[in-house]
Amino acid sequence: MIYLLLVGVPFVIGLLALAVDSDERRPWLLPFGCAIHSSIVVACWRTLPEPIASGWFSIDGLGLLVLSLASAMLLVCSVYCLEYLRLRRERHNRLFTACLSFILGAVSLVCVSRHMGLVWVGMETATLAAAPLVYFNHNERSLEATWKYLMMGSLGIGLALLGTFFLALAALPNAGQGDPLVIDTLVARAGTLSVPWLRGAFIFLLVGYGTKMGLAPLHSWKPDAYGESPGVAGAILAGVITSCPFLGILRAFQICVAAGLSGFAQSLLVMMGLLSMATAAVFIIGQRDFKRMLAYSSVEHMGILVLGVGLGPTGSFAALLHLINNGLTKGVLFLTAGNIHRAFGGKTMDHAHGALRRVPISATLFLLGFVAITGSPPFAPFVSEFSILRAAVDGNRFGVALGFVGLLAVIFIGMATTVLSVVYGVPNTESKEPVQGDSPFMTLAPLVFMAAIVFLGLWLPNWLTTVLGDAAKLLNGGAS
Amino acid sequence: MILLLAAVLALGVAAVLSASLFRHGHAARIIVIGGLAAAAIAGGALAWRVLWGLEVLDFIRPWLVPGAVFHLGIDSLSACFLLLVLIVGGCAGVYGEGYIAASHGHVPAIPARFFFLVLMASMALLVGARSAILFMVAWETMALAAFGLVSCEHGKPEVRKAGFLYLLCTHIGSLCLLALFALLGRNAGSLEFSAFAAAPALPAAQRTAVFVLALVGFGMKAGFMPLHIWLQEAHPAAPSHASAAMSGVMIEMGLYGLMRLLALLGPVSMPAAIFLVALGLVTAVFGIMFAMVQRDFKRLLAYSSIENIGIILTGVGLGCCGLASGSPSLALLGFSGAILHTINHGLFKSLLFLSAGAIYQAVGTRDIEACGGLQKSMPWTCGLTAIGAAAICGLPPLNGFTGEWLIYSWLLRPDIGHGMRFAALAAAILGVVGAFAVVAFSKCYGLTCLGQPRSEAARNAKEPSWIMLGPMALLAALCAIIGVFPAPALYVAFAAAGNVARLARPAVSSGLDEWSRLLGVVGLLGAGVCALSALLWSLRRSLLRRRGVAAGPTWGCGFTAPTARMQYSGASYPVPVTRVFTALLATQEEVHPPLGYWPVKASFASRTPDPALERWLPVLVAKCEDWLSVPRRLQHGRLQLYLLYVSAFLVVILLWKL
Amino acid sequence: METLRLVASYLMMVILAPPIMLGIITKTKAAVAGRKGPPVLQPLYDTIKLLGKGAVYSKTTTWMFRLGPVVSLAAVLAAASLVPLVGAPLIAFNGDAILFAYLFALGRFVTVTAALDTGSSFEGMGASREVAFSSLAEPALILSFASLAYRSGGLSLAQMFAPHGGPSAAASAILALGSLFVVLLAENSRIPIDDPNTHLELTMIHEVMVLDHGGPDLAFILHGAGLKLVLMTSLLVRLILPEMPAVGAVGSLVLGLAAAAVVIGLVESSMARLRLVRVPQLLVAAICAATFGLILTLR
Amino acid sequence: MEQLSQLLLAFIVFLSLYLLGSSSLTGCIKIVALQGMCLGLLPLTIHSLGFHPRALLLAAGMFILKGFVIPRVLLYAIREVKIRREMEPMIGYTLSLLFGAILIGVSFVLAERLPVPPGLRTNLLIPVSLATVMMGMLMMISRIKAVTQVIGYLVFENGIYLFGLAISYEIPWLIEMGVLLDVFVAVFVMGIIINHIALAFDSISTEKLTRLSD
Repeated sequence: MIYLLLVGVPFVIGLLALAVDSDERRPWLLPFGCAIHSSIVVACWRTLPEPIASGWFSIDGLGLLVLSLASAMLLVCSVYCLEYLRLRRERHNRLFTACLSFILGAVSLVCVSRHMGLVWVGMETATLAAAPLVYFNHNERSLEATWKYLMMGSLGIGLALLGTFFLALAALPNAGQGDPLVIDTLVARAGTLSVPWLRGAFIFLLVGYGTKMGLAPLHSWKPDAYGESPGVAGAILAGVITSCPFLGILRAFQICVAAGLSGFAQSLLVMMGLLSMATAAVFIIGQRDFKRMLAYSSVEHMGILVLGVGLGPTGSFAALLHLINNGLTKGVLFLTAGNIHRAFGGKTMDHAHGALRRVPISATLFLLGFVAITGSPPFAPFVSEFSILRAAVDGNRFGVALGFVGLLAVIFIGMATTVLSVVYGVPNTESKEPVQGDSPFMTLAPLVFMAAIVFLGLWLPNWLTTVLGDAAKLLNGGAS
Repeated sequence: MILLLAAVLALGVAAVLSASLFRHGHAARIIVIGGLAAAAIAGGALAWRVLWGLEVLDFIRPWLVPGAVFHLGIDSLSACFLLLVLIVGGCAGVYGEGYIAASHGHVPAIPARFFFLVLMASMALLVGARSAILFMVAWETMALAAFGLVSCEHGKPEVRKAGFLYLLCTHIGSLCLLALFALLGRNAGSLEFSAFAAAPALPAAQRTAVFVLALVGFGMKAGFMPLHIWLQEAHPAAPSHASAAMSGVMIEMGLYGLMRLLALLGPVSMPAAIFLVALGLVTAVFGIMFAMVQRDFKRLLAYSSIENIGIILTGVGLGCCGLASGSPSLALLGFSGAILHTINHGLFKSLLFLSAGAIYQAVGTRDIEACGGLQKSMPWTCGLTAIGAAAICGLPPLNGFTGEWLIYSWLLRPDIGHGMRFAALAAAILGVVGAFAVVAFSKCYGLTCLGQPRSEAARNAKEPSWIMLGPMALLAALCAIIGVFPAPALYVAFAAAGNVARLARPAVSSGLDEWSRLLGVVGLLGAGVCALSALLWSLRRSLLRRRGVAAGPTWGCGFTAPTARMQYSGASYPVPVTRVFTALLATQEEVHPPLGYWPVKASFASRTPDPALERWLPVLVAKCEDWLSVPRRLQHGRLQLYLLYVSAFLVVILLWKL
Repeated sequence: METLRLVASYLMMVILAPPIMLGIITKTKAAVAGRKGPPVLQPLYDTIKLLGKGAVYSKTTTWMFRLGPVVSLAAVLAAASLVPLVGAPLIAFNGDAILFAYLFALGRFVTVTAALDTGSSFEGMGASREVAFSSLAEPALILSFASLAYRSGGLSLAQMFAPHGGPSAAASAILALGSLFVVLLAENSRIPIDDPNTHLELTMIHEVMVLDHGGPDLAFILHGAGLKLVLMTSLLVRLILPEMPAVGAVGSLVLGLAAAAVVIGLVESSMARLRLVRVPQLLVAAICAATFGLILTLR
Repeated sequence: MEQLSQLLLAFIVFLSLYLLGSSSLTGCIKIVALQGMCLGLLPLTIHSLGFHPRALLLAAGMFILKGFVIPRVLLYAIREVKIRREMEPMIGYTLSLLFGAILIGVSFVLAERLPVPPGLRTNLLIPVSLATVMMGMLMMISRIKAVTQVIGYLVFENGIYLFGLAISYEIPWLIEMGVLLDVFVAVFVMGIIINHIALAFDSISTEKLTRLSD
């Protein structure tokens, strides 16, 4: 029942949004729906619901984490949307609003379904639902971005499907008893899976979901899509939608570890992680467009996530923590970046100067978000990044640790160049449209995220720690 | 230990209040000064207890962050730095109120107050931190607060540049520290400092790694050559009370980190110790040489901070030499010299920065060439500047001499092992540094405050308000007191040095007795100089009272129409020295000599760029740039290529891993 | 009683020795030049006369200008208390050599700032040269102190500047002596580094800094300069000359000082002043000599 | 039966190669339709169990969808934007054919490493499906027109579906639904996009879509 609610409520809200035809009233559906969804999620935190439908649906630590992150971020972003969509009167927001809540539904499906096929379906729905968000501005650039996003996304989705098939073939030996694609069955009978097929499955799933997640060298759609979509869409893409494919990869990893392929999987993950960080570093240096810069920073942090998972149990714990921290921080960055973009009518260093003078609150939050995402205490990402570093060092992976720290330094230099020149300085006076300063809701939303980051950075609640620990154990072959 | 928390909290609360509720006027001023005072009382009481040997229990609370424990502890080393923070920071903070008020909005009040108090709080927390994560939190908060102070006046491009540079350097340093603590934590199995101390010795390779990481991580903050690049940019950019706190205390936190690490991990090898000494000497010579040739007096002060950091590092290195050669007395002497000089530098450098701020506000420029003759218009400021200048040159009746004297007497100790006689050369280099300091600061003080005004602004400068003069006077008084009565300061320094050298109190106190006796005589002679001067002064007065005293123009050696522009300029003053070291300084000169029988205009301009920042770094950056430009082409914009990446990657992985 | 005698004789030395020594130097120079020359006590008369005079102060100057001569003389006097002028010094402790050097630095600092206070380009020039050359003399001084300290096993002037045996020690002592002699010439602005009685301001170093001083101030300055000369010379003398039991410590020192004065006079009348650009080279040569001496002691 | 399935598979590969070499747009669409029909027939032949009702259902569905519906959509799209028929691959036809051959080799090499799943009549299925997938990707990479890229994507999808056949009986029908949904939605969305591209650029060459770059 609760699963039905989790998945169904957002879809119903989305359909309602399609039905309502007043651009003023429609957006109010979002916070409403998200609030309901979040309350259900809170209920899940209280008591984990039992598996149903012969184990096709159930929630474990991993799913719960991603689900809560998605629900919370969409709740806050929907508040942001209220005001944002009022400012963007010239565009009809029917599709935009509907797709936002479809995304929530799809993500919930990914989180609660334990059947790789269903996971895949949810993923695909999320991908498609995100396309209108990217295309919201309806200009040539956003069209190109959407085109690239869809082509790459479809390719990734296809490859992921192929990977799922491989998984099924790996499970053929124990076909018949139960559904071979239910994760619990796979993990339970991991010993009997045929290894070559499983290796293939992991590779295809990694490449397929990695494309959607934006790991280098599969990331190339990301700067375009993030750069051309509205700030709030960027926040949802970077914070919520990327965490679904990550969950998919984690599932595959879980099965591989159970089947004793942890070495193979971890080496792949570490390699892709460092590769993504390096690629991000190359493109962040000298990046003049601060939204594209954020996109590359997202590539970097996706890399950090898989790197952490590749570093064993402690690393996985840190990576899961970083999943949340990164999502929240990206929320701050993209929302404030959107505000700055609008205040200056441009998203490059040439347009935007001295944001601190024009939109003080947003600019301050943008600066703090930058400091946080680059791993400075007392913000939450520091804790996770430092734990990942420790995991590398404790595991005697000194080369990895060195690369990690070095790349972090390079990326910091690159981001600092852009961010500081955007935030500080004097705004150039001749700006096209009338200057609009900070507006309540659109600064409140990132403020909430920032508060959460600081809180998590100084005080990681016990319940969260336990869930993270369970999830990490789950990943690395422990009993759930 | 509650006292330390109280101090930190007082500062933090004051910061928040001054930024949020009471933004303007007297309320904020009272909040700031009150917070500083409360912190000073609490912290001072705590430091007093610790230094006088009373046991203070650690404050340990669980902290819900992975691998972290909220562990505060304090020993003499911490107490010594805590005192420094509170005294120097307190003076700078009080001064800052006057400075902000007098800047007429050029210095934005809210960030200046907020970040300053946060800086103070984080430094107070830093010296008490006893677990790596708490240390890093305090460290980074300190760095960020300082960044906020540096980029207070971000309207100016040079300020933005300075802030950017500073943020880069400090963050790279912090990353090194993270790696360092990760390494130590791996060895100790916990991020507690006590665990580091108890852990088994690291293997040689990792020891070297730790040494290098610590040197880069802490040296970036302290400004060892060539990691100093941010320093001479950031200090002029920050408001003066901030640069006083940064130069007087914050950069010394880097050295605190080094010494804390020594106290935890024990002695370094002899080559490493000698490397530290060499690095310190190079830094000192480099710093003072470039200080000599500056024409912006805050820049000059910043470079001299590099010099003093070099001297302190030399002392630390000498202490390590003592440890490595198994002679606790030498170790104690070296460390105590370093710490005593740290205290002294904190006092006179902040004094000089404060007076520099006063002069800057009075004249409206930091250019020495535009000042001069200020001693007539602002006698108090200039008098205090004179004291600071004399102290920083290490001249006897003032505190600057005491620390240097300890280091000298380490170096020239006849009974040090035969292997360490290289020390005499180090002593000679220190001598050069001292003499160069005289050049730099006779220039800084003499050309700024004495002679004839070189500009209209300098002619009608005004003395600053008492709220600015008071703290300066206090600092100057401390300089003089430590100079003639060094025993208490020496006691503190030795107690701290005992922590660094991991010696028991009896051993420390035996060394203390010897050296406080000797330094006592030094102070006595300093007092003697003062007494003699007073005697001669009164003699002169009585002599002159009988005869008349006339006033006239300066004797122009037969030239009858001298103007202010004919005085020796900041550029020409150090030339006899710099000519000798042209190769090292690489001063750029632009000369347009007078030509023809009736020369219309002639000009001379000289500028000495920082080698690390303006000669070496650009080359590196350029290299990286064209190295990076190759992979940049990958993001070509063509969808087909992107698809190709995916497919090719897939095929490769399949062929490789399947 | 004993201490009283000591102090009294000290004061005698401090007050009388400088002018007399300067007098001997001028007398020697005059003799070499075949003139009669002023009486030996002439500098003393000058000082007394100057003390009786009034003073003219430039309107540019401030209290720094008046403070300069006073503090510099005070510094030199304090330094005098460390030098064994009457067999034993007033105060001796381990490390007073460094204090000795830095007291001179203090004197230099105040003189230089006083000169800058006049705002005259010439005095600025003198100040600039003074700090420059002294900063090259400093390492020579410290290096030779180091070798003497190592060889005598103590960092106190009284110990360091006592005659010691041993061939290698002697060799190093001689090298240290040489460099110390150059330092002495530089510090006291004698030929060949500076000419105390030149009359062309452009070539002066020390003299040009005190152009504006008059009356008691000038008296202080002259006496301070003379005392500085006496102090350093007496150190050298003690190093060279073994104590002659016949005349006692004071007597031998006085004799040595007189002899040194004659030597200086001969040197000054026999050679001309160096060109300013050559001065640093001479000082660097002194540094090299001191380093070599140090190496000899380390061997 | 076995020969038939072998024959069909070989024919599918041949069709993909032909696509790589062919230049006419409508021709391409027709070939894809043909390939889709073959795919529709395949489930009837490939499995040892013979005519299974679900196999019939699936065959019919695939036959209609891949053979008629989707080609119609595409033809409609190109008629809408009246693009020129002929189209120029970035790498010449011969070279792309060569690459296609290489990819077939690669797919056989890869298939060597994978054990043949039980209950499958022919061991040709896996390599052929991999080869089709890769050739679909090659087509997406090497062609310039948006429509051709869609066609390439269709080939890619056909490959995946082919693979799905190998397990169509062991796991419930959701997978096939997935494939259909996938193909359908992909084509549908891309059709919309193509129209928008046409409106924006009055030609559906992706040459124009290279503004966003670093």
